[in-house]
Amino acid sequence: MIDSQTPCRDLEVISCQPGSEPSLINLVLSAPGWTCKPGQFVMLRPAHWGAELIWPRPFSVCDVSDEGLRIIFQTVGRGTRKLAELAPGQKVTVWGPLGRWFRIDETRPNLILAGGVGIAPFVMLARREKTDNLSMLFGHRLDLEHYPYAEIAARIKSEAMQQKAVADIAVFETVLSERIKALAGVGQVLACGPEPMLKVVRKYCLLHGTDGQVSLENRMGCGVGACLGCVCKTVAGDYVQSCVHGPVFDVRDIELGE
Amino acid sequence: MIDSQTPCRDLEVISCQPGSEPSLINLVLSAPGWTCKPGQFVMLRPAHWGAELIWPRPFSVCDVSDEGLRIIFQTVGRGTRKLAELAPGQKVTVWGPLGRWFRIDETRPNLILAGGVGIAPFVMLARREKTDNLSMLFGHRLDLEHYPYAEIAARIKSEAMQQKAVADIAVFETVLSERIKALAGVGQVLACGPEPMLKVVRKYCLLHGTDGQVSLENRMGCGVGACLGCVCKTVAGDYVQSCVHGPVFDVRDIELGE
Amino acid sequence: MDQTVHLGPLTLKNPIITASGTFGYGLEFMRYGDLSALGGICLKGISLAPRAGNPMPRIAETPCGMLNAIGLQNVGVEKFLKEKLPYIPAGATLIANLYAQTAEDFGELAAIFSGQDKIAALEVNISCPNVREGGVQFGQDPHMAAQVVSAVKKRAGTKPVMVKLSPNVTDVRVIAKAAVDAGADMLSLINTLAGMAVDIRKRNSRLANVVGGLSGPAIKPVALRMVHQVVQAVNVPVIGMGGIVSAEDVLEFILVGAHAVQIGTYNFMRPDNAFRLVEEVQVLAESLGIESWDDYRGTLKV
Amino acid sequence: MDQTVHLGPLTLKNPIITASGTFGYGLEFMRYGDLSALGGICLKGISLAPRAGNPMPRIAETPCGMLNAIGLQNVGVEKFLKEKLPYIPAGATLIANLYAQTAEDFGELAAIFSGQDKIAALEVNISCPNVREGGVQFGQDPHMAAQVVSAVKKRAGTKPVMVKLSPNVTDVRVIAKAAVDAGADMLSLINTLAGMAVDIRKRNSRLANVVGGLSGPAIKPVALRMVHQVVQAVNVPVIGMGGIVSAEDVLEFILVGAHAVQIGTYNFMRPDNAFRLVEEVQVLAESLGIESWDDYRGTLKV
Ligand SMILES: Cc1cc2nc3c(=O)[nH]c(=O)nc-3n(C[C@H](O)[C@H](O)[C@H](O)COP(=O)(O)OP(=O)(O)OC[C@H]3O[C@@H](n4cnc5c(N)ncnc54)[C@H](O)[C@@H]3O)c2cc1C
Ligand SMILES: Cc1cc2nc3c(=O)[nH]c(=O)nc-3n(C[C@H](O)[C@H](O)[C@H](O)COP(=O)(O)OP(=O)(O)OC[C@H]3O[C@@H](n4cnc5c(N)ncnc54)[C@H](O)[C@@H]3O)c2cc1C
Ligand SMILES: Cc1cc2nc3c(=O)[nH]c(=O)nc-3n(C[C@H](O)[C@H](O)[C@H](O)COP(=O)(O)O)c2cc1C
Ligand SMILES: Cc1cc2nc3c(=O)[nH]c(=O)nc-3n(C[C@H](O)[C@H](O)[C@H](O)COP(=O)(O)O)c2cc1C
Ligand code: FES
Ligand code: FES
Repeated sequence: MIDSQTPCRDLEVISCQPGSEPSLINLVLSAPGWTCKPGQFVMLRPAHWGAELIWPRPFSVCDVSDEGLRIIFQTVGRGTRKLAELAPGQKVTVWGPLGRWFRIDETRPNLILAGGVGIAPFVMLARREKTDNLSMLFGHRLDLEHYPYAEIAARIKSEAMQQKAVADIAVFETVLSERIKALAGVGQVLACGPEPMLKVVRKYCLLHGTDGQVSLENRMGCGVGACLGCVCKTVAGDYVQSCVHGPVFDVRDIELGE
Repeated sequence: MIDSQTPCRDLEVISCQPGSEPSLINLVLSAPGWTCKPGQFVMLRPAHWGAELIWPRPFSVCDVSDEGLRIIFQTVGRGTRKLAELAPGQKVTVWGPLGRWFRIDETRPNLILAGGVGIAPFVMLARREKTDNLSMLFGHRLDLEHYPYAEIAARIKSEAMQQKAVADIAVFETVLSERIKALAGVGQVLACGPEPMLKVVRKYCLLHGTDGQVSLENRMGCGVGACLGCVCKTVAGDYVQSCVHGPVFDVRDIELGE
Repeated sequence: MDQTVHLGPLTLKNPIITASGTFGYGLEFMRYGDLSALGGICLKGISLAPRAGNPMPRIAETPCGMLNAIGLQNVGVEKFLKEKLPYIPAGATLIANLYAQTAEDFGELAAIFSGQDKIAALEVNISCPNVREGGVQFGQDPHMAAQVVSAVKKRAGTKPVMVKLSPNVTDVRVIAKAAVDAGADMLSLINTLAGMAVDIRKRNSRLANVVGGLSGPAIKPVALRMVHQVVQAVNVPVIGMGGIVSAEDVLEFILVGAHAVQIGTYNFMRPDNAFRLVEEVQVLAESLGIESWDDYRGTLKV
Repeated sequence: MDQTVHLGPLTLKNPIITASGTFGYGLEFMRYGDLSALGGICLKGISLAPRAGNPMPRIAETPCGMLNAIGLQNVGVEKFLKEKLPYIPAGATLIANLYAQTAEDFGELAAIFSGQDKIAALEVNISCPNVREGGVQFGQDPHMAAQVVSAVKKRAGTKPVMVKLSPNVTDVRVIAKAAVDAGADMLSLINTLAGMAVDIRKRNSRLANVVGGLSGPAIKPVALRMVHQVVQAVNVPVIGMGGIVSAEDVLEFILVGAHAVQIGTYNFMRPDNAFRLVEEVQVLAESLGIESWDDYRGTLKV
């Protein structure tokens, strides 16, 4: 399962653009010379970051090709706010692709459950997979045009639900539950989004007996399995590094706190 | 001697340009709303610097007017290298004018002894002082066009000597000694430059009995007299803050180590 | 929100105190803000006789911090009372920071300050790492710490006594308890961590004194841990410090149980920072719905 | 310049060793560089039985540093010998890092490793702040430290024994001397400083374990000071660490007297950093005209 294409590279920023919603940034780096599977991620650290922020930051590969490595990220804290200031030509150290990916089963329905910026890894998936057995339900807070939703919807059957208020989240949870139930025994769900959403997905997968994969966003120190800071508890009671054994896990293998 | 115009202000970068010699930077900030005397300095810290570099950095006021606050600095370490990256529109916190200034005696010859970027405070002096009793000897390592020498030479009698090799420094020292000797009892010298040069100036001032003022560049933590990190030893054996009692001192009042 | 805090016998307008050695005699900052707007001002450490301090260089910058080896340069108590104290505007809450090399001299200093109306409280510095005698030796030994505190308490009259603890110890609670048992009305911590910086080219230390004290954001995690430990161990108010550079940082110390905080190195980063912090803490506390410090203090869930 | 260093009975190609707990079992970094190019690799702390470690969250970022409370999660010595050690390429200089809760268990671990050809030396971790038993308790008491070291030495066979010291003590020289008197062949320091980080909104600690260990550039001044002190106090080679993130930093530790250094948190900042450092140190040392480490080591003028 270990991929051999992971030396560190200093890539150049091609563009770093906030959308009309300034908290969502589209970052394109020069082509890294490797390709990867949807759900894999990279660790990213600007080459001339000082040491005030120690860690690199993990981001899903949104897409990768000869044209470059594309990341979509949300500014939530000190690191992402600094990353948002990157200018074309600056160097960013990148290592990856890292971790395990979403496994599609072409013989059965695969339903993507994406929440917010958790939509990122599915851009690549939608571009690559030719199967009709793929569809997406997207929950989002900001207006739809801020996300790469249209790109995906142009290729696979997609549906979006906006959550502006707390009440909307309850409605979304009900829909999630129904969709997951409908797939019990006949298909699987692939989820990426905020942790509360992943907990809900896991809960209904286990309740209804539906196959499911979730991508965790645990805080990471190294991305290579060394710091043991990103671990996830398995049902066996062990802690495994989500950067190596995940970030995509089978819902049946892990616990998600609570 | 204490100036009352020193609250902190967030000034805007108007321009920040390396000359043809990239280690010498011309920084212009928006007008601070105060004026000052030649030899006074400001403490400067970009508003959004993190905490990795703790201290503000002290710089002589090269000139100040309604058009802005001008600083000329050399990139020598981590702080100045970061300052060199400032872009127009960015905010820089500035407090000043601080410290004591060069005192001109219009009734006698005043010889400026400037070394390298130590020429900065004399731009303002040359622009303001109308006296014929003012001249300058400038020692420099880089070619002359990198410094604001021509601006000064257009207004007061100036002479420049380049030091490219160690032997040139010995020659410069001899000239310094002669000029200082020539002014004994009849005039004074005003010196700003690297510490070895200031030591030489002080030595010959004391040897020949010439009046002299030197501007020290001690490392500073606060610029306001609080940290006691910038102190200079007086001949009385006390340590006084060079940010408050200096940076310009009478050569007779202080010791300069060895 | 009313920011008033009661530190046993001492009442402050707000929990923001400037730390000793980083705010001069207050006078240096009068142009940058209203001294009486601060919760309090710990004055530069004062000894009986004037002290010249250590040779230069005395300060060095380190990652997210700085080292200092000032060596308690000060004008001495007599000159301080004559030439500094009268000029500090009334309305400022002043805390004298005492340094001596023997318990007796500490007592002597306390006696002198006990008669000064303008001094609201005494802070006993048994934790300076930059002086050869006294200083941290007292702060690393519970018996010596107790001796100093007793000597001060005996002669401090009605002035509340705050004891400033060193982080350079195996278990800070041991010294904390000794100080409280000896009569300390409150504790302040942490002083600087002993550290070094060297120059690989000149092959010398960046400080003439070789060893100095580390302060600034770098030490905040250590400071928070020690304040948390001491708050659990004693029953007097604790004043936390070490690396505070934001309103968030202030609340972190109050969350682990501090009654007030001191602001040190941050004063160097911008001379009006302490004044700004009083307002920023107000805004942050209100945005979190905190109604009084008593409601928030020490509510860390562990 | 030939970077070889002799640490008493242990010879390293160069002074760059990766620090325990920051370089996994070496295997994690094989894609990023040639393990045999490093001076040595201190393996993740290993105990007799497997340990699950502490609950999450286990790490928090702090100014120029990080806190960790991993709690010595490891697969246990048996599984390590079966599933990890055989896969580490020959040529790498491996140092086992031992953790136990009693002196006897430390001895037991030493005995097991004494028979392993692939293990070049043992590092005894008496300084972990993140475990309830053993760990730093041993490292804060000279008698307990000596007991552990004796127990290890007795059963370590011909393996050189390195003892890893805690910075969370009043006087690190006391523990250093106790370890050397008990037979330590060399010392390594510093382990992490005990620290905390809290969340003012959730009102909880950022670490489930509440207290964690601070590492990274923030602690370098403290580390340099302690290495400087220990080098003066003992006659065995000292391996310095704490906050190293550049070739300059490496030379700083050697300047104060360290024979070698360990690289910890820096491995997280970029996984090939340790490999790059070997080359950068070479370039820097040559640019300074250093002809051998023996010429440069401990030449700090004080
Ligand atoms: C495998 C993986 C893939 C990911 N993919 C994406 C992606 O494609 N797009 C995307 O936008 N994100 C993605 N993430 C999440 C992303 O990595 C984080 O949002 C990012 O690391 C946050 O960094 P930051 O420095 O901005 O936030 P931080 O400042 O580190 O903090 C983030 C949040 O935690 C809190 N916090 C925690 N510790 C502290 C502290 N010590 N001080 C202050 N605040 C603290 C803050 O309040 C803040 O809300 C992914 C994560 C993983 C693990
Ligand atoms: C009153 C006054 C007026 C001044 N006016 C001017 C002016 O007009 N123009 C101008 O160019 N300069 C001026 N200076 C000098 C200027 O302030 C310094 O050059 C500047 O502060 C250096 O900052 P830095 O961060 O770039 O260098 P630093 O990184 O702080 O270090 C400067 C030098 O010291 C060494 N050093 C010291 N400590 C460390 C450490 N811990 N780590 C690494 N290196 C270290 C470095 O090797 C480097 O060579 C003035 C100084 C004073 C006091
Ligand atoms: C330059 C400097 C001088 C100091 N002088 C004193 C002093 O005289 N007395 C004292 O008790 N503490 C002194 N300290 C320690 C501070 O009061 C404070 O305890 C320490 O700096 C930690 O807080 P900080 O991280 O906010 O700076 C000094 C600190 C600095 C940086
Ligand atoms: C995540 C993490 C895990 C660690 N685990 C261990 C360990 O198992 N055994 C040990 O002796 N030290 C351990 N340490 C301490 C390091 O080996 C080192 O002493 C410390 O981090 C200081 O060095 P640095 O500042 O270069 O990181 C660990 C440190 C970190 C950051
Ligand atoms: S991020 Fe370090 S082990 Fe996963
Ligand atoms: S720079 Fe702080 S006293 Fe002068």
